[in-house]
Amino acid sequence: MSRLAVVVFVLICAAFALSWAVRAGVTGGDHALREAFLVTLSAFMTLAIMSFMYRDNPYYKFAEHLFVGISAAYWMCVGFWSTIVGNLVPRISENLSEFFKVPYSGGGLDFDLFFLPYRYFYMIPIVLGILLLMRLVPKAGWLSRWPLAFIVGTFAGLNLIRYLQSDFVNQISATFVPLFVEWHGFGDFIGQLSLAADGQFVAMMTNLIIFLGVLCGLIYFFFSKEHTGWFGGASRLGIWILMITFGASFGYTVMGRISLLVGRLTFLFRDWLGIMS
Amino acid sequence: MRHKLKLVLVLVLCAWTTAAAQTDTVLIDPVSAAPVLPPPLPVTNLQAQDTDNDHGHAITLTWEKSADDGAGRNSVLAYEIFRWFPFQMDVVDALRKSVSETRDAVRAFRIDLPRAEHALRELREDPGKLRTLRFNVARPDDSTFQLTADYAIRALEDTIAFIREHGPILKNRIKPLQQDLEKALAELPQAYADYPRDGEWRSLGKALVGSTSYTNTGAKESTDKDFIPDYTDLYYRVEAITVDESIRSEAVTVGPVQSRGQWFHAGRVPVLGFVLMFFVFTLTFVQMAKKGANLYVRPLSGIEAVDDAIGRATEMGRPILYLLGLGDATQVSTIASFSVLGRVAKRVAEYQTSIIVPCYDPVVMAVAQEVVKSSYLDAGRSDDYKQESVFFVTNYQFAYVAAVNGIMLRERPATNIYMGKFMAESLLLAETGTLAGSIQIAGTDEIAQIPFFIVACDYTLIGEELYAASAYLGREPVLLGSLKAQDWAKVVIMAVALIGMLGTALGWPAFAQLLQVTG
Amino acid sequence: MGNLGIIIALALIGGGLLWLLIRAIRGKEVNRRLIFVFILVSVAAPILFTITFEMKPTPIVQALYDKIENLPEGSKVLLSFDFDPPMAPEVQPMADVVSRHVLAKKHKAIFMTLWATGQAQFNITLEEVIRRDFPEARDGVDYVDLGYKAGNEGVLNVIRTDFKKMFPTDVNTVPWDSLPILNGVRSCSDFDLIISLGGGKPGVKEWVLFVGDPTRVPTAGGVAAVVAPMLYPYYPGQMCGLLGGIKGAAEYENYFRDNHPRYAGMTTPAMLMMGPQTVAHVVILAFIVIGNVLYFVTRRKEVKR
Amino acid sequence: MRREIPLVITIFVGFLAIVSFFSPPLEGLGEDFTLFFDIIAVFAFFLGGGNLVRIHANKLIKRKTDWVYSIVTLVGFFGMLSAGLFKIGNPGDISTSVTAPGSLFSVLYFNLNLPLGSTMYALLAFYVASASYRAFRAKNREATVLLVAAFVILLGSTPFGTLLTSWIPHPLDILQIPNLAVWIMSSPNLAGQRAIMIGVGLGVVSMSLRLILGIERTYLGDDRG
Repeated sequence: MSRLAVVVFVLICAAFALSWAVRAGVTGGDHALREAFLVTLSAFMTLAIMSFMYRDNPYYKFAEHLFVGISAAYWMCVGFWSTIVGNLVPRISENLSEFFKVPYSGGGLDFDLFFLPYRYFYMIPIVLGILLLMRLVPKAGWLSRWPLAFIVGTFAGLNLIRYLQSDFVNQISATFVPLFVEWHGFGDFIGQLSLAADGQFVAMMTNLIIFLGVLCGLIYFFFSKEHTGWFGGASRLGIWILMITFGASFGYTVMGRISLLVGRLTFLFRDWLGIMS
Repeated sequence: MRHKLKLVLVLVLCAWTTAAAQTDTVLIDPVSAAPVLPPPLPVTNLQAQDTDNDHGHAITLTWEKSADDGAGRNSVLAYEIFRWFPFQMDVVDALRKSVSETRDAVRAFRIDLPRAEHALRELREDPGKLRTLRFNVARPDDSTFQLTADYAIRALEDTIAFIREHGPILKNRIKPLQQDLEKALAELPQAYADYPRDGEWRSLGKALVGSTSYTNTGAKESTDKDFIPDYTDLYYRVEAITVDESIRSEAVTVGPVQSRGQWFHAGRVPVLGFVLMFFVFTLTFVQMAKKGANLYVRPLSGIEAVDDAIGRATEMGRPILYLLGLGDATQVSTIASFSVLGRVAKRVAEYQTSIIVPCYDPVVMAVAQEVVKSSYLDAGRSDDYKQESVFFVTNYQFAYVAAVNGIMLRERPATNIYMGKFMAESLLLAETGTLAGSIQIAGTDEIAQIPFFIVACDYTLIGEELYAASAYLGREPVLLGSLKAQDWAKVVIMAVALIGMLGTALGWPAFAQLLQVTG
Repeated sequence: MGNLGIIIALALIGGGLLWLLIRAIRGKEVNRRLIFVFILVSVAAPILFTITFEMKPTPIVQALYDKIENLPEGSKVLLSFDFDPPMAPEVQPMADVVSRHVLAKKHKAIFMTLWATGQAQFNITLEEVIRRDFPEARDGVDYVDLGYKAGNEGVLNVIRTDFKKMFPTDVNTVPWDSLPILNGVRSCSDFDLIISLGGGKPGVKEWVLFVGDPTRVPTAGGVAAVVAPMLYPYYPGQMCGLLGGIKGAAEYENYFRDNHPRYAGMTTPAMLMMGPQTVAHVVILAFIVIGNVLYFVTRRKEVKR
Repeated sequence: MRREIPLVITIFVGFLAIVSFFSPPLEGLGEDFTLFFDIIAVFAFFLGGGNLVRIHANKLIKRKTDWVYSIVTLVGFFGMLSAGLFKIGNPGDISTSVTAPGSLFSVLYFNLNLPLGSTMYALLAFYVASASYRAFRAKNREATVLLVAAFVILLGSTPFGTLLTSWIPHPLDILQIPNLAVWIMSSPNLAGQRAIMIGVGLGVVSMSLRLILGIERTYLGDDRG
C-alpha cells in the first residue's frame, strides 16, 4: 500500500468518524449513536459504489465483495422462510408446521391430483431438490439432470402456451384495426382531413403505420429468405420502425434513471448531511 | 348423537337469526314512510346449467329481465339469488369450524405456555418486572383495578394450570371431530337428494339491476365452507328486489341442476389451433431437413461476429466473458442462451482460450456447468475444463452487476457475450465493457433493454434472433428446419392479420371473433 | 436564496456546455468523467434549491384515474407492490398516490407483493398514506395486506384460480376466512380492478399475461419508465391505464390533488422530482448535440484529407 | 441412459403442461409444478451458496489476488445467513416474518443491501448520459432514425418541448413536440413493440417445441459427463 493510499484511507476514516459524531449529536435520543452509525454506514456504501465511476478502487472492491456476500445470503434466507417454511412445510408435515408455527394446510381431507394426499405429492420436489444437490457428489452428479429436465420440460410447456396466448394470439388480433376510420360520407371526410392529433387523417395514419409496421417488422425477422427486392425494402422499413421503437424507449427510460439518482442524492443530502429539508 | 345435538343447535340459531333479520328490516327500513310500491314482476325464462370450461363446482344462472327492470314500473333494484341448502351443510360447516378452532386453540396454547411460564419466572425473581411483562394477564373489567405483581402471578398460575389441563384434552378432541366431519360429508349427497325436506333457501348474493346472469362458483375442497358438490341436484331461485328489501317479486325456482367438470376447455380452441399448426410445421420441416433438403438462412452479423471475437480473444490471450443474464432456468431465453453457450464453449475449447461464466441463478449455474463441460468433451479437451470457470455470484441484481463490473475491469476480457434475459443492468454492464475495451455481442428478448445493447454493444441480436442463434451456430439441419417452420408461422400470422384487418375494415367482425380466447 | 443558488447552478451548467460545444467544433472529444460531473450538478442543484412545474395528465394516465374514480364505492381493488428500494424513487410515489385515490374513493384495497422486497415498500405506504390520511380505515375491513409469497409467475398462476391456496392468511397470520374484506373473494376474477406497481419481472406484464388476460379483470399498472414503452401495446386492449415513470406519477399527483381538494396538502414527491428531471434531460440533449457536432466536424476533416 | 431418462422426463412433463392448459380438471397441475420449481429453486440456493463459499475460500487459501476481499464476502455471507436463518433479534417468536422491522436481518438489509443496490442502480443516470453522448450520432440512416426518435421523446418529457412548439396552430398541432412524442410512443413504437413481441412469442414457442420434441438438448449436457 503506497503512502498516498494510507493517507487517503486515514482521511476518509476521519471524515466518516466525524460525520458519525455530528450526526449522533444532531439526532439525539437514546439510540442516537446507533442510528447515526447506520446512516453513516449507508452513506459510506453509497459513496464507495459511486467512486467506481472515477475508476476501480479498494473502496469499491470492499463494497462490492460485501454486497455479494450479504445479498447471496439474503435470498437464501427469504427463500427458506417463505417457500420452504411458508409453502412446503404446511403441505407435508403437521409437526413441522407446529414447530414453525405456520397453519397446517396439508391435512384434513385435502386431496389433490392423482388422489394423492398433498403430503405425498409434495415429496416429489423434495426428492428432485435432493437429486439436484447430488452435483456435490462427483459419482452421482449426473442425477442432478433429472430435476433440471423436469424444470426445463415443465416450463417449456407452460411458456409455449402462455406466449402463444398472450404475446401472440392477442397481439395479432390487436392488429385488426379498421384502416379507414368510420365513413360519414366524402364531404365529412375532407372536412376532417386535418393533421390535428384528434383529426381523422392522423387516426388513419396511425392505424396504417401500426399495421404496416407490424408486418414489416415481422418481415425483418425472416431468417430463411434473402432480404432482396420488395422483400428487402419491406424489411428495411421494418428495421426503421424497430429503430424508432428503440430510440423511443431509450429516450423514455432516461427519465427513470434520473429519478434513481435523485433518490440517492436526496438520501445523501437530507438523511446524511442534513443540508436539505 | 352429537350430530343431532349440533343440528338442533344450528336450527335454533338459524331461526333466531332469520327472526332478527326480519325485525331489522322493519326497524331500519328507509322508505317505510313512502307509499308501499307493488312488487315487481318476476324474471322470466330462468335457466341453470353447469358453468362451462371449468373444473366443476360451479353453476351459471341465466334469465330474462323482469318487465319492471329498466322498463315498466322500473322499480327493480337488483336480483337476489338463492340456493337451497340442506341443514346437513350447517352440520358440516359447524364441524369444520370446530376442527379448525380446536387446532388453533391447541397451537395457541403451545405458544402461550412457555411465554406464561417465562413471565411467571421473571415475576417471581423480581416483581418490578411487572411493567416490562410481555404476557398480558386477564384483568377484571373494573376501571379502578390496579395490576399488582402477586395478582399477575396468581393470574399466570391459573392460566398455566388451565393450559396444562385443557391442552391435552383439546388435542385428543381433534381426531374424533375429524371423523365426524368425514361422516357428515359422506351424508351430504343424501341430504341434497332429500330436497325440499330438511333444508332452506339461502341468499348467495345480488346481481345488479339489468344483469341477466349469475355464476355461483363454489370451492372444490369438500372441507371449504362454500363447497359445491359435483353430480348433485342443486336448486336455485331468483327474486327481483326493490329499494324496499321487503318488497320483492315472487321467486322463480329452477332445478335440479348438477355441476360437473369439463375435460376440454372449449374457449381455448384458437390457441390449440396454433399449437397444432406449430407442431405440424416443425415436424414437417425437421423431416425435410433430415432428408437433406438444403435450407438457406440469411446471415446474422451478430452470429458471424462470435467466431471472430473468439479468435480475437485467442490472439490477445485474454478470456471470454459469457453472461446468461438474470433469467432463471424456467425462462426460454435462458435456455436459448444455454445452447449458444454450448456452441461458444466448444469453439473456446478448440481455440484453447479460456471462458468465464458468472451466474446469477444457482439452477442456471448447474446447467451451465453441464453445458460447458460437455462442450469441452465434444471438443476432445475435457482436461482443459476447469469447473471454477462457471460459478455462482449472487442472485441479487445489482450485487451481481457490481461483481461482474469488477471482473470486467480486472480480468479485462477480450470479448463479452450477453445472451438471455437482461434487466436494468444491461447498460451498466455494456458501458463498463466498452470502458474495458472489450468487443461486445448481446442478444436479449427483453424489449426494454435492446436499445441499451444496441447503443453500447458492437453487435446485438434483437428478440427472436436470440432464439435463432443456437440454430445458426449449431448448423444442424434439424435446428435449421425448425427455423424454417418459424418463418412459415410468420407467413400464417401475416395472412391472418391481413384477413382480420380487411374483415374489420369491411365491418365483418366474425373472423376477429374467431380468435377470441375466453377464460 | 434558493433562486440565487439555482440561477448560479444553471449559469454554471450553461456556460460549461457552451465551452464544450466550442471545443467540439474544434474537434475535441469530451471526457466521460466530465459528462458525469455535469449530470451530477444538473441533478443535485434542483434538489437543493427546489423547482417544480405544473403538468396535464396524458390520456393513458387519465384512463387509470377515471377508472378508479368511476368504480362504484366499495369495489374490490387489488394492488400489488412488485418493486424494491432501488426502484422506489420512481414507483413509490405512484404506489402512494394510487393507494390514496383508492381509499379516498372508499374502495376496498387488497395489498400484496410478488417481490420479497415489496413488503417493506408497502409498510412505507401504510405509514405515510393509509395511517396518516385515513385514520378511520380499518385493517381487514377497508384494506388488508396479504404480504409476500415466493414464486413469481407461479403465485399468479395459483391465485388466478384459487387465492386462498397461496395466501392462507394475511401478513399478520390472520386466517383468510376471518377477514371480512375478503368475503366472496375466491380467485382474481372476484376483483373489480387489479393494479400492479412494479418495474421488473415479475411485474405488470406478468399480471397482464397470467391474470388480466385469462380472467378479463381490468388490469392497470404503474411502472418504472424503462418498462413503460414495452407495455404500451397492451393498452387499451389488455390494460386499462398506465403510469409511466416519474412523469406519469407527477401527472397523476397533480391531477389527483387538483380534483380532490381534501388532499391538497398531500406530499407530491414525483412533482418535486420533475425539476432535476428537466435540467438533466436538457443536459443530455445538449450532449447529444455536442456529440453530433463533433462527429460532423471530424468527418469533414477526414473528407478533406 | 444418463441422457435418455432426463429426455423422457422433459418430454413427458412438457406435454403434460400443455394438456393441462386445455383441460380444466388438470388446471391445478400448472400451479403445483410452479410451486415445485420454487421448492427445487430453494435447494439450488444452497448449491449456489456452497459454490460461492468454495470459490472464495479457495481464493483465500491460495492467496490469489484480492484474497483479502474474499474475507469480506465470507463474513458478509455468514453474518447475513445466520441473522436470517436464526432470526437474530427478531421481535416475537419464530412465527414473525424474517424481514420484520427490528431484526438484525432487516437492519443489515436496509443499511447495506439497500444503499448498495440503489446506488449501483443510480449509476445508470450517468451511464445513460455518456452512452447517449457516445452513441447517438447520425452515422447512417438507421442510427439517424434512432437518434431523432430518442431526441423527440427526450424533449417531449421536458416542459421545454411545449415551450418550443406551442406556437404551431391547430390543424398541425400533431407536430407539437409533446403530441408528437405521445404519437411516436403509441403508434410507431407500438408497431415495433408488437412486431418484436410476436417475434419473441414465435421464438419462445418454437424453442419450447424443440425442447419438448427433444430436438434441442444442449441443456442436458453429455452422456460421458
